[in-house]
Amino acid sequence: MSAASTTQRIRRIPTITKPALIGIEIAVPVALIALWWFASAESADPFFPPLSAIAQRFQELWLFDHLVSDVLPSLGNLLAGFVIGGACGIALGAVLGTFRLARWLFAPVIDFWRAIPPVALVPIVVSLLGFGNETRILTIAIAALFPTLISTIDGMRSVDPQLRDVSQIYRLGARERLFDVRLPAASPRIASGLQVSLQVSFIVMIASEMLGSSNGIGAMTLLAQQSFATADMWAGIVLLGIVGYATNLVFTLIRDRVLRWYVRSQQLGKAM
Amino acid sequence: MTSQNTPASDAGVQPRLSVRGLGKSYGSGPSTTRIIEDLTFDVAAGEIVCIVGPSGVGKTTLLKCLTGLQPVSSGAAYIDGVPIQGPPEEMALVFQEYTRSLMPWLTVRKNVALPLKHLRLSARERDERVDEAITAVGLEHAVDSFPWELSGGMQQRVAIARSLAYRPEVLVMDEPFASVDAQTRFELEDLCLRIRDRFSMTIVVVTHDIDEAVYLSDRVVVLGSRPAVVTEVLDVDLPSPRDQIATRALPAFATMRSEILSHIREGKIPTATIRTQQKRRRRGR
Amino acid sequence: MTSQNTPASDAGVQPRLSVRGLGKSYGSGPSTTRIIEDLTFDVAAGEIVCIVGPSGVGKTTLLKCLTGLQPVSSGAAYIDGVPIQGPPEEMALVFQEYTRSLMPWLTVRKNVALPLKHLRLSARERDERVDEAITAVGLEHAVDSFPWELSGGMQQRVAIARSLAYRPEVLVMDEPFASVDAQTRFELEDLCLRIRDRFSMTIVVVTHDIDEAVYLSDRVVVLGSRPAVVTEVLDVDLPSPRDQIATRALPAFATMRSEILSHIREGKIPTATIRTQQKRRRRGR
Amino acid sequence: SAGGPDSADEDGTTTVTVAAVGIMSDVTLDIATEQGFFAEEGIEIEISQVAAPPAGLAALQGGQVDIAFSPGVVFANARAQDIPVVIVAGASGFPADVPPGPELDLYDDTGVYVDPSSGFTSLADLEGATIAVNARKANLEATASQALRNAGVDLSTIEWVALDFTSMIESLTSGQVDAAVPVNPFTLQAEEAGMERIASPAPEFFGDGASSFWLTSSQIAEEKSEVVTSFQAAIHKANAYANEHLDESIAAGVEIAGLDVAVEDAGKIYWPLEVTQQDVEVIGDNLVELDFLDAPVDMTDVILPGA
Amino acid sequence: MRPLRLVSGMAGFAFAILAWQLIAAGPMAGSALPTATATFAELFSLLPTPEFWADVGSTVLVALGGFAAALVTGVVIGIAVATSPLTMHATRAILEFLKPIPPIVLLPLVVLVLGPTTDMGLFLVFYGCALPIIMQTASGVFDVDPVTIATARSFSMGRFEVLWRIVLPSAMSYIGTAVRITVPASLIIAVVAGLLGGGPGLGNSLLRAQLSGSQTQLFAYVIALGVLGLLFQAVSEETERRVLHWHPSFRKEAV
Ligand SMILES: Nc1ncnc2c1ncn2[C@@H]1O[C@H](COP(=O)(O)OP(=O)(O)OP(=O)(O)O)[C@@H](O)[C@H]1O
Ligand SMILES: Nc1ncnc2c1ncn2[C@@H]1O[C@H](COP(=O)(O)OP(=O)(O)OP(=O)(O)O)[C@@H](O)[C@H]1O
Ligand SMILES: [Mg+2]
Ligand SMILES: [Mg+2]
Repeated sequence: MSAASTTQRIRRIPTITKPALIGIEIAVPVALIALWWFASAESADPFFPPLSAIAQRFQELWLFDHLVSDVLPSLGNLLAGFVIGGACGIALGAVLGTFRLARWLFAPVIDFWRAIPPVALVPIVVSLLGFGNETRILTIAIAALFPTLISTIDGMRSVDPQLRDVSQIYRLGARERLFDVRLPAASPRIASGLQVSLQVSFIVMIASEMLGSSNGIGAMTLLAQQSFATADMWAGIVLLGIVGYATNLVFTLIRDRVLRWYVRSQQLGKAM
Repeated sequence: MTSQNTPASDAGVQPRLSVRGLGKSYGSGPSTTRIIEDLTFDVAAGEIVCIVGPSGVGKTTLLKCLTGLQPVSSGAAYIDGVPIQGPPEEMALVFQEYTRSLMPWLTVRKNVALPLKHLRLSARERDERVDEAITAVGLEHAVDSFPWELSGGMQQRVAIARSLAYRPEVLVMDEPFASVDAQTRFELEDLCLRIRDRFSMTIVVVTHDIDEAVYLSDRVVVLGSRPAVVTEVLDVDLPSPRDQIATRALPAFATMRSEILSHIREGKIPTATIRTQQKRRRRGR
Repeated sequence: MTSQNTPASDAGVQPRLSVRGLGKSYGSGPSTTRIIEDLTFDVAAGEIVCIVGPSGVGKTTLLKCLTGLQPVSSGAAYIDGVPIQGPPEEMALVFQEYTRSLMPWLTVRKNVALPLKHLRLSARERDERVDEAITAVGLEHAVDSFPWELSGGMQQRVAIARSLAYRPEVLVMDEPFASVDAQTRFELEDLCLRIRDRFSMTIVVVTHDIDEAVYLSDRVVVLGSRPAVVTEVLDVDLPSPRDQIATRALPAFATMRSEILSHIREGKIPTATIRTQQKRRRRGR
Repeated sequence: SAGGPDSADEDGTTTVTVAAVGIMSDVTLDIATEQGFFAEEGIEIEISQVAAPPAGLAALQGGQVDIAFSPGVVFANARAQDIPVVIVAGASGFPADVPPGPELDLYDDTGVYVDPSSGFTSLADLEGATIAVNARKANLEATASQALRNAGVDLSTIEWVALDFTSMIESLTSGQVDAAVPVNPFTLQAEEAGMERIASPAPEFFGDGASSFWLTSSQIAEEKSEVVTSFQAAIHKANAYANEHLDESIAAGVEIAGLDVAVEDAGKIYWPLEVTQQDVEVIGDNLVELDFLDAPVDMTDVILPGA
Repeated sequence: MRPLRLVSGMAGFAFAILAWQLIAAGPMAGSALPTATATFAELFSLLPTPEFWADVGSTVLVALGGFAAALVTGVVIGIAVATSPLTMHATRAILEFLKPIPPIVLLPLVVLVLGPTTDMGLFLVFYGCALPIIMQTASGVFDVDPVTIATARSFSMGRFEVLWRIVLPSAMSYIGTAVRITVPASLIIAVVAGLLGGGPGLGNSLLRAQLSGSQTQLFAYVIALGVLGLLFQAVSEETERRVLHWHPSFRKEAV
C-alpha cells in the first residue's frame, strides 16, 4: 500500500459539469437524428423511408391537423387510465401490503390474471362496456394497475422494521400508520412503480385503439402500418416517442418535487 | 416458569412495572437462541431505574419485551398488575438506533409532533408541547431541518424530544445519551430528573455509563451472564435533588460506582461459554 | 483562505495528516449553511489525536472532509503533503452511523472481510486478519450472524473489526465506542493503543468521553463555536504505556480532564448566537 | 432464418417458406403437399403462420419468407405504396361459370349481418349506421362500402368501427352496432345468434376470377425464379384438384382452420386457375373510386407470367 | 405459516372460479364468456395431446429466453444509468423515446428484419421487459443507503467493486420487484408475438382458437397461460426469497 505513489493512491472521480451533461443529452439525439437522416437519405426500401419523407409526413399529419382530433383524445385516455390504474394500484397495494391474509388470498389470483393475454378478454370487456372510450380507459387502467400494485406491496413490506416499532410505541392509529409512516416510507418505490405503469399505459393506449372508431395516435399509426403507409407509420412512431418523452419528463418533475426529502437525502452521501 | 406469581402477591403496594420470570428466545425450531433466561424485578411508580450490563447481554431485548414490541417466550411483564401484550398506551420508548427511528420525510418539528396527532390535543397545546420538548433538548435552531441534515447527537436528541412531547407515564429509554457530548449529557440527565418530578413519570433507562446510572437512578439493575439473568439489584441511596457536581463528589457515589462495576465484571460472559451456547447454524448461503 | 500555506512549509518534519484553513458549507445558493469556518491542525505519524466538541459542531463533517468523502468548501486537508480529494487508499473510517454502514446481506465475517477483497491478500492471510479482528472485539461467537441479529454494541464492534482487519495506515473513528459497555470500552481503548504500536498507525478519534480522549491521545483538538473553529489543541503528556487504572489515577489526568472540559464550555455555542446565525429558511412542507 | 431458401438438400429438394394466415383457402398448401404436387416440382414448403397479411408482406420484403398470402385489397394497398410485390398465383376467388345471385353468394365467406329485430332489412336502410369490421380500410370495409354505395347509401354517414370477430358478433346481438361484416366461421355464429345476412358484397366487388393471391417480392421473383415457378406450378395443380374435389377440400379446410362446423354449412370455395390483369385492375379501380386510395394503382407487370 | 398461505391461496381461487361460473352461467350466459366447467373440460381434453405440450414448451422458451436477456441487459444498463451522470444524460433521450413505443407498432419492422420466427418472439419479449427492468434497477440503485456507499468508498473500493459488492445487492430488492412485474409480461408478449407475428407456440393455438370462433378453446388456453404465469411467479418469488433472505421484507419474523 505504502508503495503506491502519491498521485495514484488518491482516487479522483472526474466530475463533469452540469451544462456539459445537458449538452451531451442534447447532442446524442441530435447526432443520432443526423445519422438517421444521412443513412436514410437515399433509401429506396419502402419500409425504411428517408427521414426527410418522415419529417414531411410528420408535419402534414401532426402539425396540427390531427392534434385536436387524435392526439388530445389519446392523451386524455392515457391520463385517465393511468390515474385510475395508479390510484387503484396504490390503494389495493396498501391493503395487500398491510394485511398478510388478504395478500395470501388474492395474490395468486392476481398473478394468474396477469398472465392472461388481453386479446382473450377483449370480447368480454366489449360486451360489458361497448367499444367506446370507457373500454379504452379501463384497459389502460388495468394494465397500469399492476406495476404500481406490486411496487406498493413491496415498498410497504420493505419499510424499516424500526419504523414499524416506532409507530407501535406511540400507538399511532391505523390511519396515521398508513399515511404518516408506511406510505411515505414506501413512496420511493411506489414512484418507481408508477413510472413503469406510465410506460405500460402508453403501450396499452395504443393497443386499445385497435378497437372501435379509428381515432387516436395509436389507431392512425396502426392503420398506416396495415396499409403500408410507412412514412406515416414512422411519423406516428416519432410522435409517440416525443409525447412519451414529454410525459415522462413531467412525471419526473412532479416526482422529484413530491419526494424532495428523498432525493436530497439520497444525493447527500453520494456527493462528489 | 415456576416463578410466575402475579406481581400483586409480592408486596402490599403494587409496583408500576414488574417483570416476573421473563424469558426470551429468538428464532424457532433448532435455531432457537435463548437470550434472556429468567428476569424478575420491579419498578415502583415515580422511580428511575437504570439497567446496565455488558454489550449484547439482552438489554434492548428486555426493553422490547417490556414495551410489548416483542412477545415474551416465558414469564411476563406487568404494568399496574396487567400483563403487557402490546405497547401500553401510557408508555413510550426511545430507541437505541435513533437514526433509523426518525422519519426522514418529516422535519424535526413534524417528527416530534407525530405521536401527538392522535391524542386529540388542541392545536395550541400540541404546539406548546412540541416547542417545549424541542427547546428542552436544545434544538430550537433546527426545527425545520430534516433528520438527515442533523448530526448524530442532534438526531438522538430529536428522538428524546419526541418521547418527551408525548408525555408518557412510563418512559423507557435505550442508551439515550450515547451520542451527545458530556456537557449536553449532563443537561439531559438533569432534564430527566426534572420531568420525572414534574409529571411523576416512571423512567427506565439502559445505559453503559455507570456514573450516569448512579447519578440518575433510584435503583440499578445489573444484568449478566448468557442467557441474561439479573446479577444484582442495587438501591441507590443518594440525596435528592441531585446535582452534577455535588452528588458526583459524594463518597457514596464512588462506592456505588465501584460496586456496580464489580457486579458487571462478575456477570460478564466468559467467551468460552458463549461459544458453546451460541453455536449458530449456518444460514443464508 | 489567507491561512492557506502548504503543510510542508510549516515545520521541518512533514505531518502525516494536516488540515489547513479547512472550511465547509452544506447546501448551495441562498440556503448555504456554513458548518466549519476555518480549521488548522496537524497529526503526526503514529500519533493518536482525539477530537472533542459539542454535539452538532461539525466533527463528523470534519472527518468526512478528512477522508475525502465530502468535498471541502475552502482550504484543504493533506495526507503526506498531498491534498485529499477522494478517499485515500491508506485510510479507513469507522462511521458514527455504524448500523447503516454494515451490509445487511453479509454475515459478520463477510462484512469484516469485505474491504480486504481488493487488497489481493492470500486466502490464508485474509482469514487470519479477519479472525484476529473479530476476536479482538470479542465477537467470535457471532461470526455467522447477520448484522440485524446483533445488539447495537455488537454492530458497532463489527464496524471496528472491519476497519482493524483492513489495517489502514491512518485510522479515523467517529464515536467508535458510544454503544459499548464500560468494560468493553476499556478493552477497545487498549486495543487501539496496541494496534497503534504494532502497526504504527496514525489514529484520529472523535469522542464525547473526555476521560477517553485524555486516556487515548497524544493530542486533543477541541472544536467549538458555530461555524466550527479550533478552540484549543492540547498536548497530553501522560506516560506510555498507559494503563486503565494507573493512568487514570494520575493527577495529571484529572488536570487534563478539567482543562478540556473548560475549553469545551468556553467553545460552547450560546443558543442565542445559533438562532441568529442559523436562521433557517423554511423548506420541505 | 427459416429454412435457408436457397439450400437444396442432397436429393435436390428446395425448401420454400410460405407465410399463411390459417384460413380455409390455405388448404391448397396442404393438398399440394399431400398429393405430392410440391414434391413433383422438387420443392418442399415450410409454413409460417402470421396473424395478419401485412405481416406476411413485411416478411416477404425482409426476405424472411418466399411466398405470402394476401387478400386483394391488401395487395392493392401494398402496390399503391410501391411495395414491390408480385402475384405468383391465385389463392381464392369466384367462378366465372356461376351467375351472380344466391348461388354465387355461397362462394362469399363474408356477409353483411344485421339484427332482424332492429328493423334493418336491406343495405339501403343502413344510412347513418354504425358498422363493425375487423380492420379499417381492409377487405371487409372495402367490399361492404362498395355494396352500400351501390345501394344508394351516403358513405360519409357510416361510422365504421374496428372489432375482432367475436366482439363483432357480441356487439351486434347487444345492439351496440347496427351491422357487422364477419367472415366464415363467424358468419355461421352470427346466424346461430339469429342475425340475418342482408348482403354478400365480395362477388360484386371482385367480379369473377381471383380475389386473393399468393405473392412474392420482385427481388425473390428475380433471384429465385425457378423456385417461384415451381411453387406456381404446384399451386395450380392443387387449385385444380381442390375445385374438382370440393367437399373433400372443404372438409380439409374446416379441419385446418380448426372450425367446428359441418361441411355442408361451411359454404363453398373457388380456387382460381389463373390471375388476369382484369382481376387486379378491378380491385385498384374500386379502391380509387371509393377514395380508399388517392391515385390509380399502377398494375402493370404485377402478375408473374403463368400466374 | 406456509400451509395457511397455501390454503388461503386456494380459497381465493375457489372463490374466483365460483364467481366466474356464476357470472358465465347467469347474467352473461350466451356471451363470449364460456362457463368455467366447459373451459376446464376443454383444457383436460387438451392436456394429453403432445401438440399442446410442444406449444407450451416453445412459448416458455421464448418467454424465458427473452426475459433472461432483458434481465441481464436491463440490470447492467439500469446500473450504468443510475451511477454515471454521463451515461444517464447520454442515453436518457433514447430510452425515454423508446419507452412509449409498443411492441405491436414495432412488430412489422421486427418481422421485416427477423421474420415470423422464434427470434422475433425473443426480441419482442426482450424489448418489452428490458425497459421496466432498467427503470426499476435505476430506482434501486438510487435507493442505496448513502452511508453504505460512503463506507465502501472509505475503504478505497474501486468503482466496479462498489457496484458489484454494494450497489447490486442493495438494489436487489428493486430488481426482484422488476422481475415480478415483467415475468408475466414476458409470457404475454411471447403469446402475442405468436399471435400477431407468427412463430410457433401457444400464441398460435390461441390465434387458431380465435379464428375458428371457439371461445371455450380460447379460454382453455387462457387458463393454461394463467397456470404458467403462476408457475413463473412462484419460481421467481422463491428465488427472491432465497436471494433476499436478509432483506426486511423477508426476515423471519421473530416469535
Ligand atoms: N432478531 C434477532 N435474532 C437473533 N438474535 C438476536 C436478534 N436480536 C438480537 N439478538 C441477539 O440477542 C442478544 C441480545 O441483544 P440486545 O440487543 O438485547 O443486546 P443489548 O444488551 O441491548 O446490547 P447492547 O448494549 O450492545 O445494545 C445479542 O446476542 C443478539 O445477537
Ligand atoms: N446534509 C446536511 N445539510 C445541512 N446541514 C447539515 C448536513 N449534515 C450536517 N449538517 C449540519 O452540520 C452540523 C454539524 O454536523 P456534524 O454531523 O458534523 O456534527 P457532529 O459534530 O458530528 O455532532 P455529533 O457529535 O452530534 O455527531 C450540524 O449542525 C448539522 O445540522
Ligand atoms: Mg441494546
Ligand atoms: Mg457526529
